[in-house]
Amino acid sequence: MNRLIKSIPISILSFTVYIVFTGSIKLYDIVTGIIVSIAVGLITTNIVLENPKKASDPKRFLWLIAYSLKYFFISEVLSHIDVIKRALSPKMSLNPGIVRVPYETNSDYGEALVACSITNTPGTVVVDLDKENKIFYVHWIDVKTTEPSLAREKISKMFDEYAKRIFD
Amino acid sequence: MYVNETVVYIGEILVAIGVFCDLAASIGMLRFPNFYVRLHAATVGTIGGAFVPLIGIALIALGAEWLGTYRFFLAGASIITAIIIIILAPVGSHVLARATHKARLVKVEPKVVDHLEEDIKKKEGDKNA
Amino acid sequence: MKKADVFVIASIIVFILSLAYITALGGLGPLPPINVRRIAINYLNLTYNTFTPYLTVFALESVTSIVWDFRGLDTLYETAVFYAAIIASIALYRGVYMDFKKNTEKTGLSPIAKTVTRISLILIPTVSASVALHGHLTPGGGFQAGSIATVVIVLSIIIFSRYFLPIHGLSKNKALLFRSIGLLGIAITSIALLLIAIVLGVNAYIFQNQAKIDAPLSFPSLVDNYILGGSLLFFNLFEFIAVAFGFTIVFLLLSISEEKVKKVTMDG
Amino acid sequence: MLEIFTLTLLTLFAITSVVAAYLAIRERDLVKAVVYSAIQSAMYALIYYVLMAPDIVLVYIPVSVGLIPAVLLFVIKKTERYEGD
Amino acid sequence: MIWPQVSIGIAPLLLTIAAFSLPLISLVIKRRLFYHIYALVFTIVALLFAFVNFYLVNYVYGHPLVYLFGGWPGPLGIVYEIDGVSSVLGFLVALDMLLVVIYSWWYMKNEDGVEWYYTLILLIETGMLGIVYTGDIFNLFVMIEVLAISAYGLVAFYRSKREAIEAAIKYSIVGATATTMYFLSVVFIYGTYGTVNMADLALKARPWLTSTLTTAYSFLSNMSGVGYGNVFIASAIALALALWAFTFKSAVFPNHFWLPDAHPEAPTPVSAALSGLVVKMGAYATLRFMYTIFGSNSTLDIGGGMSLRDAILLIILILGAVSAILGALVMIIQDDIKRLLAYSTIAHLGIIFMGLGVGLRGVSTALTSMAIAGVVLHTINHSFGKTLLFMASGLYIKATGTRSINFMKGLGKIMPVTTALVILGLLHLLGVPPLGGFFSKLLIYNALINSGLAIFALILILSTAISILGYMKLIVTLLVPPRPVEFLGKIREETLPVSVLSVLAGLIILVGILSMIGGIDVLEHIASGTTSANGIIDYINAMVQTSMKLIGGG
Amino acid sequence: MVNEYALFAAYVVVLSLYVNLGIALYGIFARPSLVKKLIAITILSDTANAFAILVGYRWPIGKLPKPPVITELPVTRKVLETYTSTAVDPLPQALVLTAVVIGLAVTLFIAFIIIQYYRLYGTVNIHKVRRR
Amino acid sequence: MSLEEQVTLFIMIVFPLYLLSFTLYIIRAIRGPTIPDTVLAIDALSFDIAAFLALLSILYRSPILISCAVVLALWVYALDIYVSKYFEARDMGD
Repeated sequence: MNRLIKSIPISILSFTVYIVFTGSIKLYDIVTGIIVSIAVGLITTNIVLENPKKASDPKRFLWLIAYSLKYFFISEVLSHIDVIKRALSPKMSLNPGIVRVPYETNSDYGEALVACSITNTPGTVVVDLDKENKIFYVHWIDVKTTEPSLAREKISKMFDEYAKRIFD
Repeated sequence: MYVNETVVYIGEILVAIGVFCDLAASIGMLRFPNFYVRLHAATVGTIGGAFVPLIGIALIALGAEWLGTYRFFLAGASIITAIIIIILAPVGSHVLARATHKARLVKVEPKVVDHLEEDIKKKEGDKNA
Repeated sequence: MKKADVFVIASIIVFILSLAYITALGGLGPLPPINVRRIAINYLNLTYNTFTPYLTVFALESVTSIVWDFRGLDTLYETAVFYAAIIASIALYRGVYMDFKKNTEKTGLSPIAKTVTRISLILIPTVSASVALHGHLTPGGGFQAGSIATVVIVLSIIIFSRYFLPIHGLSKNKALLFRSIGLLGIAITSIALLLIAIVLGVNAYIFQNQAKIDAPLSFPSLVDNYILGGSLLFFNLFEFIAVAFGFTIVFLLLSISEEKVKKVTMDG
Repeated sequence: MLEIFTLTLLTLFAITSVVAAYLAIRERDLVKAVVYSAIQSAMYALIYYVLMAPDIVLVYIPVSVGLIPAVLLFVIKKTERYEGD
Repeated sequence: MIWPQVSIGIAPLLLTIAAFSLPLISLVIKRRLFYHIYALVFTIVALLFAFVNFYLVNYVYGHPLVYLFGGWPGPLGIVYEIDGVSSVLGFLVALDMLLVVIYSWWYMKNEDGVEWYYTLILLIETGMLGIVYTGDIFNLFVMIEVLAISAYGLVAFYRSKREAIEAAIKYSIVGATATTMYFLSVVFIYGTYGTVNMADLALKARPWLTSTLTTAYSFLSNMSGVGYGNVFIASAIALALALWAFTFKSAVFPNHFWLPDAHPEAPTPVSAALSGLVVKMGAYATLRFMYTIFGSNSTLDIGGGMSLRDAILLIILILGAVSAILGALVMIIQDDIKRLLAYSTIAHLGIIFMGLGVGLRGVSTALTSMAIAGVVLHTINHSFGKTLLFMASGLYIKATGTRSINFMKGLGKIMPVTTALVILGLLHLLGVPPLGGFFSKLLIYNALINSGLAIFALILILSTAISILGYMKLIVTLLVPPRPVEFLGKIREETLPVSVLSVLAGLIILVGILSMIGGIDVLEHIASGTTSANGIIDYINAMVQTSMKLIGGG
Repeated sequence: MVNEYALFAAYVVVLSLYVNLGIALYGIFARPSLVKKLIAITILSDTANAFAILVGYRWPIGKLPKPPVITELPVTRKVLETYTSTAVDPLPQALVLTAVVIGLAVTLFIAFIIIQYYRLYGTVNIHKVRRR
Repeated sequence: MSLEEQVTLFIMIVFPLYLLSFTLYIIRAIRGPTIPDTVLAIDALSFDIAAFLALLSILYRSPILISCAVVLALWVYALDIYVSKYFEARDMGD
C-alpha cells in the first residue's frame, strides 16, 4: 500500500505519457492507461524515485517550466547560432579544448539535468565527470578561459542554479 | 478565427528552422576536423534538426484537419518522440565522448587545453607513487 | 584473393544476373504491381466488415488481423521458433547461475546515463504498452511492443551492469516464469473457444475469434461501440509479455561473465 | 509529383543499403561491420516505411538496428574483433 | 460434429502447449522421472491423434481431410490437409518419436538438462507433424524452422564437445541460408499465383483442370484471383529455390556436407530421430512441390520435347543417384560407427530421391504411384532401420565408451540380443528379402526399370552392392572372436533399450509381412492419391468443399 | 516521362535487392569469420523480406497508397471501398513479420553457438581452425 | 490555395534539403575515419530521419505511420550505448 502511494507521481507521469502518445481519450484508452500507469508505477518506484515528497511539490514544477522556457528560448538559440556560424563560415575559427567546470547541485537528477543541458547546447559537451570533486569535464568548441570558476560562469551557471531549485 | 492557419504556419516556421539546422549540422559534420568537434555539429543536428521540427510537426498536425481523427495521435507521438530525443540524445553524445576518451580512440587535436587528460595522469601518478 | 573466392564470386554473380534477367522477363509482372492481388482485397475487405457478420475480424488493422486471426497458427509457431531458440540457448548455458553483487554504483557506464535511464524506465514501458494495447487499431502489436520494451532491459543491463535486474527482482528463472505464462496465455487463447464449445456442445475452431456460420461462439469485439478486436487484444497482450521476458532471458544469459561460463561449459 | 518523389526516396535508400552492405561484408574490423550493417538495416527500414508497411518498420527497427547489433557486439566482445586473412 | 475435424488440427498444437509449459513446471518439479513421464504422455497422445487421422483418412472417408484454422475458408486462412501419404507419414513420425522418447528414458539417465532436452524433442515432433499435415506453403516454412531450430539446439546439446559445436554451427548456418531461400521461393510463388495454399496452387498450376472443376475454380478465383505476371518463369525460379532448400534439408549430394558432422554429434536418440525422420521432411516437401503443386501436365510441364518439369526431375534423379553412390562409397572407409550410419543415411536419401524423380512425362500414373509408394515405404523402412541402428550404436557406445568400430570387436558375444537385432536391421537396410527393406527397394527398382530409366535402376543396385561392404565390416567386427577385452565383466544389456530395439525389429518384420500380404497394393493406392489426376482433384475438392461451407450465408 | 523514370527506379530498386543478395551469399560462403557469416545471414534475410514487401506494394499511380489500417470510423460501405482500393497488400507484411521473428530467433541461437565455439577453439576464424 | 495544398507544397520544398543533409551525413558515416565518428553520424542521421518520417506521414496523409519515429529514436540511442560500452568496459555485462 505504501508503495502504491509512493508511486502516485510516477503513475501520473506515466498516464500523461500514455494519453499523449495515444492521442485519444476514449474510455478504452483511459482504462488501459490507468492500468498500465499503475503497473509501471509499482514496478519502477523503488528504482526511479529517491524522495517522493520532492516529486509532489508544485513549486518545483513551476521552476522547471520557467527553466525550460529560458533554456529553450535563450541559451539554445544563442549557442545554435554560434555553432552554425562556425560550421558555415569559410574559415573555421575553432578553439577547442576540454576544461573543468565545477557544479554545485547535490542530487543525481540535478547533476543529470545540468549535464544534459550543457550537452544539449551546441558548443559544449560533457566528456566526463568526477563525482567526488563535483567537476564536469566539458569539451568546449571555443575555449575562452581555462579557469574552472570562470568557465562555470560562462557555461553552466544558469543551469546549475535552476537545478538546485528544482531538485535539491 | 484562423487558429488552424496560425498553428500550421508556426509549425512550418519551426520545420524550416529545423531543416536549416540540419543542413548546417551535416556540413559541419563533414568539415570539422575531429570527433570531439563533430560532437557539437551533431548536437545542432539533434536539437535543432530533430527536436524543433518535431514540435513543429506536432503543431502542423494539430492544425491539419484533413488528416482525420488520427492527427492527435500524430501530434502526441511527435511530442513524445521530441521528448525522448531531448532526454536521450545528450546522453548518447556524452557516453560516446566518454568512451572515446577513455579508450583513447581519437586524439583531442587541435586543442587549447585538456584538463581531463591532466587529471587522469595526476591520478595515475598518485597511484604509482 | 584466393581461387575459391573467385569461384564463389563468379557463381554468385551468375546467379544474381540470371535472377535479375528472369525478373526483367516479367517473372512477377511489373514490379511493384499496379494493383494488389485478389486475396489481398479479400483480406482488406474482411478486416472490419459489418455486412458479412460471419466472415470478419472486427479489428481495424489488417496486418494484425492476418497475423493473429487469419493466419494465427503461423504466428503461434513463430513464437514457438523463438521459444525454441531461447530454450536451446538455456540448454547451452545449463548449470550456469547468475551471481549477485549488491553494489551497482561502481559498475556500468557514466552516472549521468544511469540517472537518465531511470527516467526512461517510466517512458519506454508506457509507450510500448500503448503500442501493444492498440495493436488492433494502429500499427503495432505484441511482438513490436515487446521488442520496444526490450530497450529497457538492454539498457539496464548495459548501463548499470548485469547485476541490476536480479537485484531488482528479475532473475532468469523469474523471466522464464513470466515468459511461460505469456506463452501459455497465447496457447490458451487460441483454444479457449474450442474448450468452451466442448462444454456447451457446439462447434468451434482452433484459433477462432469471431462467430462463424457453423460456430456460434465469439470473443467480445465491440464494447460500448468501441472496437476491441476480440482475441487479438489477448494475443497481443500475452505476446508482449512473452517477447519482453524472452529477450530478458537472452540478454541475461549473454551478460554472464565469461570466466563463470567457461568453468561450467568447458568440462563435460 | 509524389510518385517521382517516392521513387527517388526508394532509389536513394536502396543504393545506400547496397553500399553499406558491401562495406559490412568487406570490412575486417567486425565492430565496424556491425555498425555498417546497422546502416543497411536502417535503410531497409526506411524502404519499408516508404512502401507503407508500418508494422514491419516497428518490428524491424528494434530487431535489426537494435537487438542484432547488441547481440553481435556481445559476441564480438566475447570473441575476437578482427577478421583474419 | 467437432471431433474428427479437431483431431487433425490439435496434435501439433498440443505438443507445442506441452513444450511451452514444461519449463514452467520445471521451476516447481525437479524430479527427473516426471519429465520422462510428461514427454511420454504427450507423445502417446500425439500418436493416438496421428492414428485417428490415419484411420479416418484411409478407412472412413477415403478422401483427403481438411481442417480450417480459425474457421477461415481455404486460401484466406491456414489449412491442414491430410491425404493418404501425409497420414501415413504422420503416423510414422508419431510412432518413431514415441520410441525415441522411451529410449531417451534410458539414455538420458545421467545427463543434466533433461527438461530442456525434452522441450526440444517435443518441438521437433511438433515441427515434423506440422510439416506433414500442413496444406500451406508458408506454414511449411514456419514448421521447417520449428523443426530446424530445435534440431540445431539438440545437435549442440553436448556443449563441451568441440565437434558437436562445430557441427551445430555448420548445420545452423547452412540451414538458415536454405530456409531463407525457401522463403524467397514462397515470395515468388505468392507474387505469381497470389496465394500460398497448396490446393489452390495445385489448381492454379494446372490450367486444364479449370474446366473440370468449375465450382472450385470459381470459388478459388473469387478468393485469390488468377495468376499474375509470367507464371512459367516465376514458377521455375521458385521451384529452383525451393528445391535448393529441400536438398539442403535432406542432405542430397551437393548439399550433403553437413549431415555426417551433425547427426553423429547429437545425443544418440536425437541422432536416431534426425537420421530416421528429420531428413525425410525435405523429401516429403519435394514430393508436395513436384507432384501435388507442379505435377504432371502442370504449368511447368508444357511445351514439346523435354519440359522444364522433366528437366528438374532428371536433376533430382541424378542428384539422388550421385548421393546414393557417394554415401555408400564413403561409408565403407568410416571407422566411427555413427558416422558410418550417417553416410548410410545419405545413400538411402539418394535412393528416396531417385524414387521421387520417376514421374517424368510419358511415365504412366501406375508407375509413378509405384515409385511414390516405394518412396513412402522406403521412408518407413529406413526410419525404423536407422532408428534401430542408431539406438543400438548408443548401447555400444555407452558400453565401450568410444565410437570407433575397432574397439567394438567381439561385442556380439557380450551383447548377443542387441547384436542380433543390429544384424537384422543391417540386413533390412540392405534389402534382404523377407524383411521390409527389400520391398521398398524392389518397388523403386521396378518403377525405374519400367519407366525406361534403367541406368538409375543399375545405380540403385550398385549402391546397395557397395553398401554391403560397409555393413559387412560392421557385422564382421561385431561377430569376430573377441580379443581379451577389459570391459568384459561390467557390460550387461539393460531391459529398457533392448526392448525398444526389439519393438523396432518387430516393426521391421511386420513391415515385411504386411508388404507380402498386400500392403504394397494399399500403399500404391494411397500414393495414387498424390500422383494421379483424380487424386489431385480430390485434394482440391476436399479443400474447396470444406471451405465453401463457411461462405454459405456470408 | 514519369513512367520511364518509374520503370528505371523500379529496376534500380529490384537490382539493388539482388546485388545485396549476392553480397550476402558471398559473405556466407567466402568470409572466414563466423561473425561475418552471421552478419551476412541477417543481410540475406533482410533482402528476402524487402523483396516480399515490394511484391505487396501498390504502385502510386493515381491514388496514394495507404498502409493497411482502417482510419475512418464508422466503417461504412464507402469507407470500405476506398480502403480496399488504396491500401497496400497486408499478406506479405504478415509473412515478413513472421519471417523477421524467425530470422531473429535463428540469429540469436547462432550467436550463442559462436560464443561457445570460441570458448572451445579459441578463434572464430574457420580457416585457422581448418589449418590446424 | 488551401491549407492542405500549401502544407504539401511546403513539405515538397523542404524535402530535397533533408535529402541533401542525409547524403552528407551518410558520407560522413561511411568515411569514418573512426567508429565513434560513424556512430555519431548515424546518431544524428537517425534523429533527423525521425523528424523526416513524421513529415512523410503528413505528406502521405497517413498519420498512423508516425509510431515508427519513436522506435527509431529509441533504438539508435541504444546503438550508441552498446558501442560506447564496447569501448569502455572490459566485459559487456560489467
